[in-house]
Amino acid sequence: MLKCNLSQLDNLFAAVAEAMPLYLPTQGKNGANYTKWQAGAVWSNTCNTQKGPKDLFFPQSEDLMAFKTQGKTIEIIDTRNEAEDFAVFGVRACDVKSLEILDRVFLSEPKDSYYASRREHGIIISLACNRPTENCFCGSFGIDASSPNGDVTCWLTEDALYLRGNTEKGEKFMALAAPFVTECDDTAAEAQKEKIQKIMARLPLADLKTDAFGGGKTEEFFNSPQWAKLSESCLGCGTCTFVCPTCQCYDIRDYKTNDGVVRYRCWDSCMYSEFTRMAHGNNRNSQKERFRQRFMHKLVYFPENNDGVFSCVGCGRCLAKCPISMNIVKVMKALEGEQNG
Amino acid sequence: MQRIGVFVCWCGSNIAGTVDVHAVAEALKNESGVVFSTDYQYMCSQAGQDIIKNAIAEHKLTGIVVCSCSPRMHEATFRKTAAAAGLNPYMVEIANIREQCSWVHKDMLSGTEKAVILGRAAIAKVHLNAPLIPGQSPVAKRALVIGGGIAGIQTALDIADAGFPVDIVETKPTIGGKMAQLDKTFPTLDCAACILTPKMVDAAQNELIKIYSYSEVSQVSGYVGNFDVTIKRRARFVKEDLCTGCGLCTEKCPQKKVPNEFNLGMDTRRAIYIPFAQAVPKVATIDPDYCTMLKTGKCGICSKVCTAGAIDYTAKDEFITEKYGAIVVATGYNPISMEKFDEFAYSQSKDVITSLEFERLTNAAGPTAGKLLRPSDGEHPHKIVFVQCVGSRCDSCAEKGKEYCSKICCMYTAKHAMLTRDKYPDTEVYVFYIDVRTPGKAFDEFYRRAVEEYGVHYVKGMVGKVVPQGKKLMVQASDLIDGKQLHIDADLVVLAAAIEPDKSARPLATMLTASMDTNDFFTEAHPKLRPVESPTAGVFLSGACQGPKDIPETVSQASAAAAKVIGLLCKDHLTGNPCVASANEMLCSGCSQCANVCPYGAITYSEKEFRMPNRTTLMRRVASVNPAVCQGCGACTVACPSGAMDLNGFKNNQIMAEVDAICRN
Amino acid sequence: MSELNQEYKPLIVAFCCNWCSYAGADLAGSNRLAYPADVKIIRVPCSCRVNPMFILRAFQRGADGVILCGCHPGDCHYTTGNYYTRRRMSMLFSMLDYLGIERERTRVEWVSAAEGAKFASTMNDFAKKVASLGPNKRLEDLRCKP
Amino acid sequence: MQTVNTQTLIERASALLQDGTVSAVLGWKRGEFDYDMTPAVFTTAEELAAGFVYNDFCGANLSKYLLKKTREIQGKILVFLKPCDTYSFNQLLTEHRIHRENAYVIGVPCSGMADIHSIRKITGEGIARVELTEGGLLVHTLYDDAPVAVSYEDAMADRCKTCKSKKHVAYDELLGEEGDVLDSHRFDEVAKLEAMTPDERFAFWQGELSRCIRCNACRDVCPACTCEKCVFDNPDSGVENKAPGGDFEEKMFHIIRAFHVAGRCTDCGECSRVCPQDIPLHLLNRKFISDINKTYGEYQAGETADQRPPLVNFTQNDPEPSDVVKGGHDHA
Amino acid sequence: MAELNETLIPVVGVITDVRIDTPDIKTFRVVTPEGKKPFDHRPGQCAMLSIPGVGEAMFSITSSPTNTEFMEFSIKKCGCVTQWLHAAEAGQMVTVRGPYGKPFPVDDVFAGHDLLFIAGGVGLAPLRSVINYCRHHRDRYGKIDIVYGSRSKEDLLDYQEIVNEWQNDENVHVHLTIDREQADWDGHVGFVPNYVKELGFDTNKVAVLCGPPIMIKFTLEGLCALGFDKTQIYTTLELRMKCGVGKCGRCNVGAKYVCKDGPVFRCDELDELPGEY
Repeated sequence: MLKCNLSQLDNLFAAVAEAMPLYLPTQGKNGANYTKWQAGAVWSNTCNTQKGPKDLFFPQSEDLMAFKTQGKTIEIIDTRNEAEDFAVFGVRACDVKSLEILDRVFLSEPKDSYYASRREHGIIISLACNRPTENCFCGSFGIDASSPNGDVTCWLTEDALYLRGNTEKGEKFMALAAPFVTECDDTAAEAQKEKIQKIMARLPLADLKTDAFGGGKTEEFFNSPQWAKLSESCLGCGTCTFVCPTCQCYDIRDYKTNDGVVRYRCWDSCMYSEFTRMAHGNNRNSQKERFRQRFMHKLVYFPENNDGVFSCVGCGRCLAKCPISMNIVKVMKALEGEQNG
Repeated sequence: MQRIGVFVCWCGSNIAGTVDVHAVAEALKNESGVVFSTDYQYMCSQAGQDIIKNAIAEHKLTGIVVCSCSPRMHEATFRKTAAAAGLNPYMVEIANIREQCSWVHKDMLSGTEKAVILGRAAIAKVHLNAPLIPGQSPVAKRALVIGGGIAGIQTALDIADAGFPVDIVETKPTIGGKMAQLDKTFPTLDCAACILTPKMVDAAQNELIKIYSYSEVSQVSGYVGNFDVTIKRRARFVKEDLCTGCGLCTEKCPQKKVPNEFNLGMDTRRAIYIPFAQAVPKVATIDPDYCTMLKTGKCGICSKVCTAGAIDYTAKDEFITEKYGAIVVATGYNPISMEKFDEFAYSQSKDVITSLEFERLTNAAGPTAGKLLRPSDGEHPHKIVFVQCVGSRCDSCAEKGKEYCSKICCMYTAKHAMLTRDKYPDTEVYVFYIDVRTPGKAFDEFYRRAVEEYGVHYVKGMVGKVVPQGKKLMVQASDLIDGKQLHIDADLVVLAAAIEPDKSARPLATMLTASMDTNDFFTEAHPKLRPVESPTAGVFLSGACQGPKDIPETVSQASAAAAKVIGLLCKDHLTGNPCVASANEMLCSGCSQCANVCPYGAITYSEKEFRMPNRTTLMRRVASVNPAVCQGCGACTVACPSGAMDLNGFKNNQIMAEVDAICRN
Repeated sequence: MSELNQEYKPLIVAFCCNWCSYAGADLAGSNRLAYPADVKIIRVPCSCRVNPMFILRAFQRGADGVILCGCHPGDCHYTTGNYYTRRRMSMLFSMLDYLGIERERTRVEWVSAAEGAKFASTMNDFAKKVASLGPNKRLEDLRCKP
Repeated sequence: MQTVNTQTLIERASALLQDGTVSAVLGWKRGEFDYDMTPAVFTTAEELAAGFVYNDFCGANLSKYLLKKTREIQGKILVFLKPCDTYSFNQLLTEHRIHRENAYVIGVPCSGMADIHSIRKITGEGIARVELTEGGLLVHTLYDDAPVAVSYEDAMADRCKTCKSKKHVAYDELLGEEGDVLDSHRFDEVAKLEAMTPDERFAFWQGELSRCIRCNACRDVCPACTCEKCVFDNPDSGVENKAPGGDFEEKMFHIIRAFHVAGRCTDCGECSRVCPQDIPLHLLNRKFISDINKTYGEYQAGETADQRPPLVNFTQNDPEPSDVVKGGHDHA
Repeated sequence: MAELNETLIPVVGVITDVRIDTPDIKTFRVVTPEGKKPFDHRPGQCAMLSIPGVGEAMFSITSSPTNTEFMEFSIKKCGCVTQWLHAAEAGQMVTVRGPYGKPFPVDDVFAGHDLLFIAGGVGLAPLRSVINYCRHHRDRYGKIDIVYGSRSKEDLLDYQEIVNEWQNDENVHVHLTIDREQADWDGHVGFVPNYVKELGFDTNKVAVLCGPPIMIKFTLEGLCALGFDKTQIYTTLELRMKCGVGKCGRCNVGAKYVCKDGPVFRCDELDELPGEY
């Protein structure tokens, strides 16, 4: 375990940023968000960032390739660049886990090279939560906010940051951090963990259970009358999906530039009415069906195909952001309540 | 995917002088969809057109772009060329490389570059063109004239003269309008009745003209060539076909105290009446507001005296519906109410009258049998003050009156003054005016005669106040030229009241979806170039409903409107402009924004049933455009937030494609 | 600055109504009244056909200035079209100004069919003003840049 | 603190359900916490008793739901509308999007709605409980800190701080007293921006709009955005787009959206309330409203149900665009 | 970087031939610019065609895997991509990526069995590849019955190939039907589901169904009435595929992803899915 006095932290960031782009949460007008570190940037320890680190690996909009056309001919241009290493600092346990979930989608065959290369080059420096909020329920998905995964795991106390390298990639970061840290034992970190766990235990959503859900439960929930009630005021906007660290629906589109065509991929949302509309029709015509799809996917379909892993990490962003305050917690409670009662 | 042919015209050296036409044709060859591209000296020549026709056939072209002079010059030519070769004429686009390129740029390089870009834009547009077929609609060969004054009568006579049936709808029991109330007419001083009544008789006797008097238009639907109009025939309690107009009933009717509106209430008539001797139709009418029989069920004298058996106390309003190809509005004018002009003591003294009342006072058929007598005591007035511009040319911020000039007052006042002095030389006549406006044939000469030959006192200045004092009217006025206050003890004051459109015009405009200006005058389709047409196709304007007019102007506009109507009715079918708006019902949300901006009333709404997913249906309000009425301005397309409204020939995606092509470098 | 701008050619899109301004442009041509070739005209039936989306689209695609020409108020071929144009563009341009986009990049001008000279001088003036602003940076879409 | 309580509303709604006047009730439903109310439809007195709530966190404007719900539900729907919501209701009537006979409107007084984001700015994250008391809100956090007292004024959503009207402009019945139209200084923020230099304005909006993630929440919640299909969703419109492909498209979307609702926007402020990225979108709409007021005379969309919006209207003496675009500084 | 394979990046294909099959279906032959088949595939698999600037769309590969020279796609005009393709001429380039989806189990389940192919309208397109594969490996399969119906004679896809080749094959029985009587038609008239019932097949075979949903529904009922078990019947849901790789989030029906778990499904598998396809 290494220790970095908080007074040294900016120097540490500067040293890392010298070697590779460093992204960390900074306070913006609308709260904390990942931004690229520049001299003078102030790291924010607010729990949690408005959006997760998803954008850094799966950007909202990215060019896939370009085309030049003339007459009847087409030329395909591979616009991919060699990715460079980059570091993401301050990732919370839920968001670290969310990347593992995205991996299951994008790194399964056939692999998505765009995502894969960013994943390969991105170093995740995670940070245990200090002040989880009322919206947090990562514990329900077996995530320990006090001890996140990642290439490096950090704990923050009043006066210092404690770092533990976990992977080879993590060591790259640790090497850059070396001048600003000292060896120490893990007493302080352990104490911090305990403190966090205490808070976790008394969170209002600490007792949210996932037992009712999982693979193979399609029949049980698909035709539940609850869906109509739950979705009745859903606006069909994409807020929940865009702030969700595990949502990864996308669309591939062409953009005619002044001298060719760029094919790009952008986030899409299963909540959008046009999402599944194709030449022959739309199989999810009502907001109820789309709403159901989103939650069934997170709670049933995904675990069915992924060894029981839910596609939700309890980060609470959809609770904080939904314009009408409908969210996965309410859905789970309603479905579970129905099942029990 | 279109197969596009590009034809670059040299226009001799007009284009080729500053634009490298070969280079343009070559460059455009590489554009997507272009399968043929060439240049030629004069594309509009027969040989040039043949090149186009041959290329259409040989290369199976689905669209062509002609890079040439302005489309305002030869678009029609090339459309005809395309049509002759079997291509829909609306698959032609013109790139204007002469007026907007070669003629305004000196430099060959930039001229050529720009010509290529303009060509590219036209190609981009043609890609999205769709064949358009002009709609055809039949024309009902009958015209409706609303209003039976001199304007309506003249229009009807001219239309009937061309062989088309015309119906006149008049709210009064007789046609004739304001002119029938006038005494003499300026500037010739011939008697109004003498020139009007023959026309009224002509109208009555013309087999093609049907007069619906005592009637009004109650509903209009349809569009140019195909209006369906419901006419309400108010019950007159006298059978028109039986009444001979003998007038016996009007003599025997015991109810004598009915104010006579024809004489502007200056005398009385009976409850059953014929407005005036030369009325057309000359049929009696029972005034239900005053008839004792209708009100109490006791009387029935008229029925008893009527030898023709024309009286029918049980008559009801009737509605008839007729199809018309064209509608002429001739609703005329009225003097404004003098209520708000109490400084002139109109309501306090019977001897303050309006000019129209003055007309009746001097008319041989009027309440005084043509003798100019004071309404209050029947004495000859010896000092008369005429006040001009009462309610005309007012400040926009003033609470009363109109901003505009009523146009006719200067002349009729000169007439009144002159006639007074002529008949009663002992009478002193003053005319107070702001300006005297006499811009008409023989008008100024007329006015000068009044001043110079008849000794009328024209005073530039306004009358501030009229105060009744005993038998006199004390007129306080200012003389702006001499800069002094005048006090005149007049016997009679005549107010030249402003004129305004008839009150029936506003609801009628709504029915016709014809637009009006802020003063409720009907708007013309173009103030200079289409002054007798309303923006609503098939609706024409005749007379003072469009703006203040004197008789000669009214009559000439009436004939002009008739000519327009005849031109329309001559056609068996109307061929529409296919570049009109149309609403995509799937996108339309029925919000009515588009109808708000449509100057032609071409947009209507209906509740329509839509099939929704999962076998459900939904009733939704959607817009539809009547292509026969729409003129294709496109105002609605921008008012529509969802893009449901689009304009054929200038679709959103076509214009955006042009933008893209122009910006592509 | 002026030296730099000599090389720089602004791209100007002009929307002209068919009845007045397009005819005015034609008259400018007939009278050989020169204006910069940077001005490219798009014909629309009436100025009221111009959707704000077209204007933004032009900027997106690389236009440096957009000018709208129509009949003088009161002279609209369709009687009222340009009155709506006037309101819409007043509001749109004011909004663009509010967003900090140079107000000299947009203009509405009433040009009648008889005003060939006005058309040419308007275009000369507008092109000069836009050129002095330099390339449009505040409403550009980088994907459309070469 | 609101002047009518939940119980009054439940009783009235239950009665109207009972006597068959209405077949459903559109209101707000209790959430997980003290502040996360969800708009909901209630069809029985039991449902109302179990979940209906009206308090300082019922900010959601329910009027737009009528469009969807009147299509789904037979019979009249009882809807509770706050004063500013009634303007949206009228605007929807104006545009024939809903039929008056399908709605039974109960006007509920509103003393300004609290906003959890405003509260968080004072108390920080981790709100365990919010107590509504006479004097203000008492906010308990999850940690061992002492509860924080927040005044209603401070807790209020920004839009409520510049409330334009406490008057209900449409209702079938009204609970409580009729309020007045207020002089709210709601254009002060617009004026502040107008007073900036163009460069400052550009920087401001660039900063704000670049956060947009195109979730469409602003559009989807907007009671003026009721198109059957939005141009930005329609592949044939030529401007369809799903993700902001760059600075331009963020601006394009918001400019066009603001333009499309110009003259129709009632300034209800829902767009800014729901924006997950905290973009002050209402400042775009207010700019249009302010411009319209200054240029064409005072106009409040939704004031009555039969107005002609200013952008589909004109007078012959309207000022020229060059005269309208004059405020603020000139560009160098 | 080019060596880093990316499944979303297509290759260029050239349309070398356009055949007009029916009034609204055309068959396109596609090869690489070098004149080769773009990639190998298995019967029932799909490929993504695209025209830059217009869009991408998924189509079943209608030519047989045994054809190593080119690929064919029979495409019905229904959206913007297909409209564009229908306007294209020989020599036009497109882009192709694939193959996508699980193929029909031609080498295991089908092997040694009698086969019954039932198609309606453009539904023959995905089956053509399987039928020709089976015809090519004729000895691996028993009797082959093909029931194919369309609105009219003109709407029958691959009519020439059916008449000239399929019908002449040994132990291949083609049963054609059209919806309504027609002057130059002396074959069967009636809807496919009824025709299947009339023909009354024995149940000792594997059936493959493809066509419009309503035809599938009634034919399935018909087959079951004849005694078929749903485990013997296959169909394809390729219309639900969008990105082709099962990641874009659209193709799932319940927990099954058509791009990865399909598009070929056994009808009993479909029964287990929620009714959302």
